[in-house]
Amino acid sequence: MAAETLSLPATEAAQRKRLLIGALLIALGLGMILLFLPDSEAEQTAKFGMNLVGSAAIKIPDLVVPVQASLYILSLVVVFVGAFHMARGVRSSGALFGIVALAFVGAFLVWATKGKSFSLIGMLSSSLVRATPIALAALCGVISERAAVVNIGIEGIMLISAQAAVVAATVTKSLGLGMLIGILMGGLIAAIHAFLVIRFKVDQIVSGVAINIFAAGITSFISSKYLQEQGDLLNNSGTFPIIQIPLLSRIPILGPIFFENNIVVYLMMLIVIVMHIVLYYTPWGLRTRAVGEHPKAADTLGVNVFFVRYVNVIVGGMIAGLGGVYFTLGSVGRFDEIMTAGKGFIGLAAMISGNWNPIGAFLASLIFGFADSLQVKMQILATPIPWQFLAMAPYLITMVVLTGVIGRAIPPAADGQPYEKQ
Amino acid sequence: MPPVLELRNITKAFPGVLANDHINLDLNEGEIHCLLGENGAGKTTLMNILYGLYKPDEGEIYVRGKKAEIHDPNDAIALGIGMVHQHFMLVPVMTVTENVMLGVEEKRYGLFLDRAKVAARIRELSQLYGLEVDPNRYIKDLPVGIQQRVEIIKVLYRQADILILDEPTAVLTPQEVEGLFKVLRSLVAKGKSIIFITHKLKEVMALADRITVLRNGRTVGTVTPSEVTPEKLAAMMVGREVNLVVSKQEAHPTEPALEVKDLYVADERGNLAVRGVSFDVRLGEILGIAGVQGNGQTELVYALTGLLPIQAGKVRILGQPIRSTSPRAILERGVAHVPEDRQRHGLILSFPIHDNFVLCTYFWPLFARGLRLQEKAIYENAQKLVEQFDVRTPSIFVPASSLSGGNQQKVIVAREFSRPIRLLIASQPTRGLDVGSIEYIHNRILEKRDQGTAILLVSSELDEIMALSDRIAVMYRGQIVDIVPAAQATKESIGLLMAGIHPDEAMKAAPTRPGEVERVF
Amino acid sequence: MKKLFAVLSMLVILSLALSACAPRPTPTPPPTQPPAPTKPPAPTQPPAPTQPPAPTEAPPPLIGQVTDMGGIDDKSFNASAWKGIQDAMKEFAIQGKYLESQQQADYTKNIQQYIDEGAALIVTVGFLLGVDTAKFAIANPDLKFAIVDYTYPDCWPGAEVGVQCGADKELPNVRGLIFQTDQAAFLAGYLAAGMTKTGVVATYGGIKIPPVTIFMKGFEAGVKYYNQQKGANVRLLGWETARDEGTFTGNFESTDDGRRLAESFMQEGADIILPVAGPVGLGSAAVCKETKACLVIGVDADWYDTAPEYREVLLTSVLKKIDVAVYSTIKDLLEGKFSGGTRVYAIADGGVDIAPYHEFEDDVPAELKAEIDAIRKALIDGSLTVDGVLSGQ
Amino acid sequence: MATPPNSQETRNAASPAASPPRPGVARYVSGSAAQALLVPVLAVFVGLLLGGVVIAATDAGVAAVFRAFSADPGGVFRAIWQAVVKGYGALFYGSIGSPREMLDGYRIYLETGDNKALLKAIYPFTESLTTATPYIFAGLAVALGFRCGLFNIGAEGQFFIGALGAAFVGYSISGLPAFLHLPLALLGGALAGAVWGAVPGYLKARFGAHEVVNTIMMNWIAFRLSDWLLTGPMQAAGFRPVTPNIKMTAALPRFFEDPLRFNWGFILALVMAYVVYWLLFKTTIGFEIRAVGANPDGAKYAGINVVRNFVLVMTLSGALAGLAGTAQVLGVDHWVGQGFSAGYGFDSIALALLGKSHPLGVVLAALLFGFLRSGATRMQSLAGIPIDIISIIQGLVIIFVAAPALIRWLFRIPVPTAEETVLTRGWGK
Repeated sequence: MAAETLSLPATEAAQRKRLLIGALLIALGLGMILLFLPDSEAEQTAKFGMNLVGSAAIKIPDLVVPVQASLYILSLVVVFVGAFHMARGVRSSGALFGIVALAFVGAFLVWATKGKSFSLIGMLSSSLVRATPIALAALCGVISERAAVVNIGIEGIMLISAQAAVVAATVTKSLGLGMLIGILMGGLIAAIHAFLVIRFKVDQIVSGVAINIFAAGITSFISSKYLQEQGDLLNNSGTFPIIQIPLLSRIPILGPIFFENNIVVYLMMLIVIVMHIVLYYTPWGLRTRAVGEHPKAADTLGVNVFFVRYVNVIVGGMIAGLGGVYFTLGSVGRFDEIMTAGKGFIGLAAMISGNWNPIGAFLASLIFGFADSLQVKMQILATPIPWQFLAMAPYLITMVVLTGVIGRAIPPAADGQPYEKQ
Repeated sequence: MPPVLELRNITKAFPGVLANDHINLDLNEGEIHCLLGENGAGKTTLMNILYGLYKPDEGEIYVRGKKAEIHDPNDAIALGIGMVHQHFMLVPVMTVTENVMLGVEEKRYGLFLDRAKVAARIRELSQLYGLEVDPNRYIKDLPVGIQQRVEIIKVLYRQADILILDEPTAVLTPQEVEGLFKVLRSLVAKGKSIIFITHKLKEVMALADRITVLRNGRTVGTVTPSEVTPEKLAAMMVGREVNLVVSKQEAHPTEPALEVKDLYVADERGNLAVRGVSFDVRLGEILGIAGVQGNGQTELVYALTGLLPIQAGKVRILGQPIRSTSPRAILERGVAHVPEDRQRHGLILSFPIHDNFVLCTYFWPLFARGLRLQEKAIYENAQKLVEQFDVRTPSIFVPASSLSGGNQQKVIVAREFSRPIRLLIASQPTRGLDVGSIEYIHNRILEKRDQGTAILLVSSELDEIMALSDRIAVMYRGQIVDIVPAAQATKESIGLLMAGIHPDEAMKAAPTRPGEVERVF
Repeated sequence: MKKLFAVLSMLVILSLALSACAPRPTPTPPPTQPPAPTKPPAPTQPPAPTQPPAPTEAPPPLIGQVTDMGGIDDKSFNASAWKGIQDAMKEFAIQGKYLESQQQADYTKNIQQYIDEGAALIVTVGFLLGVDTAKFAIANPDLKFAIVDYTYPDCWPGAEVGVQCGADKELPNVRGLIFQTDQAAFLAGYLAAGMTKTGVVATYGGIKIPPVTIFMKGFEAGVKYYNQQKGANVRLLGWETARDEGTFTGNFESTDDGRRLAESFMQEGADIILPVAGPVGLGSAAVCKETKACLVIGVDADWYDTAPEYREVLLTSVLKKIDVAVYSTIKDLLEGKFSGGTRVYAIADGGVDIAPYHEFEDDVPAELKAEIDAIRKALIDGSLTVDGVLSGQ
Repeated sequence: MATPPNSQETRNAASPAASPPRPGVARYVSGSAAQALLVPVLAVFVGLLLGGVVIAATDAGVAAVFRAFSADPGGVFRAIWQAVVKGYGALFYGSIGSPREMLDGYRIYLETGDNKALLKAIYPFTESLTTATPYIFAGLAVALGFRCGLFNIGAEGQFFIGALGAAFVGYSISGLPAFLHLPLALLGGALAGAVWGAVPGYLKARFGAHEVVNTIMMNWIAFRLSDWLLTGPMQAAGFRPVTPNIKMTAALPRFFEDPLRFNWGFILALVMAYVVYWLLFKTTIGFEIRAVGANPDGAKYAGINVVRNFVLVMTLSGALAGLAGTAQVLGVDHWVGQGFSAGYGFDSIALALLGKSHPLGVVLAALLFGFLRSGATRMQSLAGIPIDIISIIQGLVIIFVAAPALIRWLFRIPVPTAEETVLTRGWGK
């Protein structure tokens, strides 16, 4: 019985692939030198700001690196990783990709910053904030799709919630109440979606698309009919203040990134953790996952499939509602037409990239947020790349990550299918 | 003492079908009551009603003498009724523990899952009833036999004392069946009562205290094993006298049509499922591949038909090698494939029947001129095959999904057999069919063999393998344990091989009954 | 059916209750102000099909605005132009309307709608409507048009080059309203450079189109001129005319982008920001208001009036008085003084300027105010030009 | 014959009766023709009804009278009625026109040979058809994807890129006769869209990357790329971020003089709808596409190259969406500016769903959208109702069309004999 340890057949193709990837990485490393090095001068440095204006964190010195030396080092890291992969093979494709991406982005930053300076911590903290609405949208997707209900109407839910929240907050003069209304509004729209797809078995994608179209219409309608004329009375709520968490916000680097944000950002991080715990460590999560994978099995064990789906979709809607709240109360304190600007769809992409898993979805959103704030910094730094191409970066990076690292994402087995109880 | 369970006048109609027609059934404490009937006789419907999955149109249920209202599985569970479903109700991506606790979760701090406690309880149950299983394994990694144990543990965990087992032996080796029977007897001895649903006469005779036979949704009668013979039971079940033997001619094999040498195949998840298999099938013979489901047969067939890539080894079909050959190219060499999962592979359920008849041949000059489909030719072809293969359908334009399982299978058989073929790969060709359809398909397969087609028959129904094959190969964990001439095989010896044991001496000593082997029910 | 009616009547009552509760829309935004005066609505009674132009009798002249895709509430030129019409409505007996374009193909359709309704003047907003406006103007020589941010010549398919367009051919019935916003932005740039505490100021745009970048260009010139004059070294982030590149949000919708971009600029040390991106800029104002660490300069209208919630962080606004231009066009029309051709609104005639300092009146040093007044004069008499400053070094 | 009552067979088993062999289109429309039409028509009706509720609720006149509800309840309903009639009257007049005017115009044309009045009368109608043209193409694009189990959310980007491709061919080549230049421009647009669709298709086939995510990303990339092209390589002389105008040899000819923009694009769209129908239901290619869409495993078993079909269909889908943009440029606008695509892509998803992914259904749905959108202009102008109401009505109609069960529940229509077509399959596999 030699079969148990057998691994011969698979290696042939894998070996070829490994050599190819290794060679590509070496080429990339050398290419980085050719790409970034030429127009730099020997003495040039790049300065990365490590402190944030107005932050409570203990000040630390800014990071000043010599351009040429660091470019050589980072390129060599990529070459070395490539060579190592060729010779031995790196087990985790994520680690491989991570190191190479880090080195490449680092080199790119050094190149773009040569002779100038920019705030690295600012970029990182802005990554988290920019990731927030995306992550909330993705989390809404995760929780409802784990119970096998696809919700493509997240964009619309966020839009409606954003408007409801700001109007409520302005009228009641209470941000907290506004947030509550926004969240409840998200839950309400999601409940309609759930009702349509569960009770009337409307195609889930159709219902979502309809919600998006409807939401764009109704919010613009209300906006142009009422909010324009009476912006002061209806559309001027102010925003949540930044909350500095005592002690933690004093930690350099980490403090300004994680512990000096407004309540929406904290809630988002909290939801990631809570959702992870709920999904994998509580009875409700067990039932949710069972309903998403094999609803019939759950049903035969007395789990009320419909109830689980309703609750999850509605909770998801409330999370998306919070995402909507981010846009108004959490950011600018007013509503403007189609202000969500496609973040809901990007959230869906993050959910898929994150493999229908709260932490994965959060990380995918972070990657997107990072790419987004990176491109903004690059625009400000006046790199010789047209801004349109910089602005493409988040989308391109998502595609590359999805293709190269994630590949085939596997949705919950029953995702998108209505359940027939008989 | 009243029976623990009594069903009175249960009636349930589905659109177009009266699935249960005033059925009565009672179950005494400590009894194994077998519910016997063909597929579609209404057994599963009845049990689903009992378990609260379907709502009956009429009738009452009494549990321990009291009238019970069972609206959903929770009610059934509360009444101590547990069910092991024919299609396992297990979530593949979860562990044994998670599957067992689903719905009745143990909690720690009132909030979090207490996996350890449940796992300990599972171990206890394993010990008590001899159902060995590792609580921390994922279901998807477990063989089906073990999965069934998990199903039984699930029921016992909920402290059910009325157990319903729906066709539980389909996925087991003869030895495992024996083991299961032992477990069931020990359960009964400990005071549980069991309803055992099956269509296999021999199991009924071996296990039952009483037998109730269903046919076309009606109760035919309730008997005890001592009162009846298998022949009589078969007649009750089918509604006519049934010939329990297959008669077949001596095979005249000629040159090899399929040669497999040292084949390795990985399944869809990348695990090696077939590990170094070698055999050949010659024109004019049937090579049966026996084995418990999930031992690599599926992947073997997929590799031979181009649905899965070959990792290593050589396969030659009619003398030509295949390597990364497409399903289309293999098909065009004269290979027909009756797939294991007819709804997933064999048919496009939403397509009308006429399109399903040309699923593999729609591009033939007969059916398509250039790009244009020749609808007339397609309709004519369908009309011809419907008549020739006796497919019961209102028209050739209804979607395949509207046919019964037997007729769906006939559509596949008709399509595959109507082409000029040299090699037939038939996987579970009669699974879930009624006796009439089984008879029909068996005869067709033998007819093909006699016309000189090479046939690779894969079945987990050992009786079917023994009835049809000229030689029998037994697969276990991705390897072929042995290939024996059918004439020398016995159920016991094959059963041992299916469990991976190679009883050389037992094998050779087996008695033979050439030409006549008992059929399966 | 009963169920349906039950559901529907409930909905009707519910929505009525809602509409009754909603604060009363003071001037109903879409302009049919008195519910009655327009013709009876029944579809069988369309407006008289004969003689499209020149409504001589009863109804007041119709002034119709066609927006571009930003919609009427874009906090930018569409809104400004609409304000001009509204102002005119207060003064004169006219009827004002707007039609929103949601797609490029809507331009023609909307203009045609006004022609059908017999409009006296059609105001098209944005250079994207240039071709369509010209085509209709040629086809309807009796009709009057005004187009914002655009001036002829420009050719379109089927036009006779050199006759209908091209060369210096102007259309007699189209008035092109263009604005030398760079002059006003020049002042804002100088002011910002004088007011910055960090030595860094910033600007960004929505999309890189000329009506946007012209602000950024002028702003850059102002900063540069300040540096020249004072030997200072105020840095400008977000635009470089020399490279013709700058920082853009890529849209005119995402106010959140405006906020984040402002934060990014602040991280790089900027404390005064000129956002040229419609409502997106309000996001920047929001963050300034919240952190009190930066000031914004409004664009188009005086944000002191249009976005009063941000008064405390509004240094000034770069005014592009589209409303005034539209208003005076209407006035000319009513007084029979309408003429075609290009009308350039520059700092000289007050068509562009910077707004008063309002809440910062006391914070801006008198010396700086005087310098700005001097620059304004120099711009008016032409001794100082934006291009001159930019290419000067 | 008994049917095993568990497994999904029962769901489909319904009753195998009825459904006589109806050749041609009817066979692919679920249920009888009348039934197939009944639900959508009622759905549109209910959608408009609820839209009327919104109109009434936001109407100033109604709100004014409502304050005096107790005094004069009749007045409220009169006001509601007036508001709704005014709005929908304008919508009707704006999208179809006045039949009386048409008759008058025709009479004048017959009597005097002057077609001015007639053209004016049919203007709203032709304008609706013109508006529907890109919707037909884009709806077909998404529908074709659905038929293969692919969800192409990227029609928006493909539309834009297709328009740019067509415009490029249209303005950069001169001196060609129309019979060469026009096809070439059409091809250019289709090709550009095809490339934009093929990329996600290839990534899905080769790497299993999800087409939904990638088409969304490709949309954004298309917007940025077009920004760059319109302010750089493809910018017309002058400062505006638009392409040069196409040469008239590349334009789709119009049927009437200005301002009627009705052009051959509409005919082309209908032809394309037939071609898609033919391709899907009458050819081996369509057989494969539908097989892959209905059951990829079954298709693979039957020897159909699933992966190749993914690429093929995404390419064709992209080409159709590209043609939508192309028809708009070559037939209507003649130039491309920023923000050209403006929502066609998302509307097209709705169209494909409304049309049950059948070309005929898509054409009907596109006409509906065309009429709604086109009539909205007049509604906006005459009734003072913001154009966004159309989006609201669209959303409502989609929900009701997609929820036949809801409509049946409301109107107590019996369940049809045949099973509803499954449109999408979640995220697919």
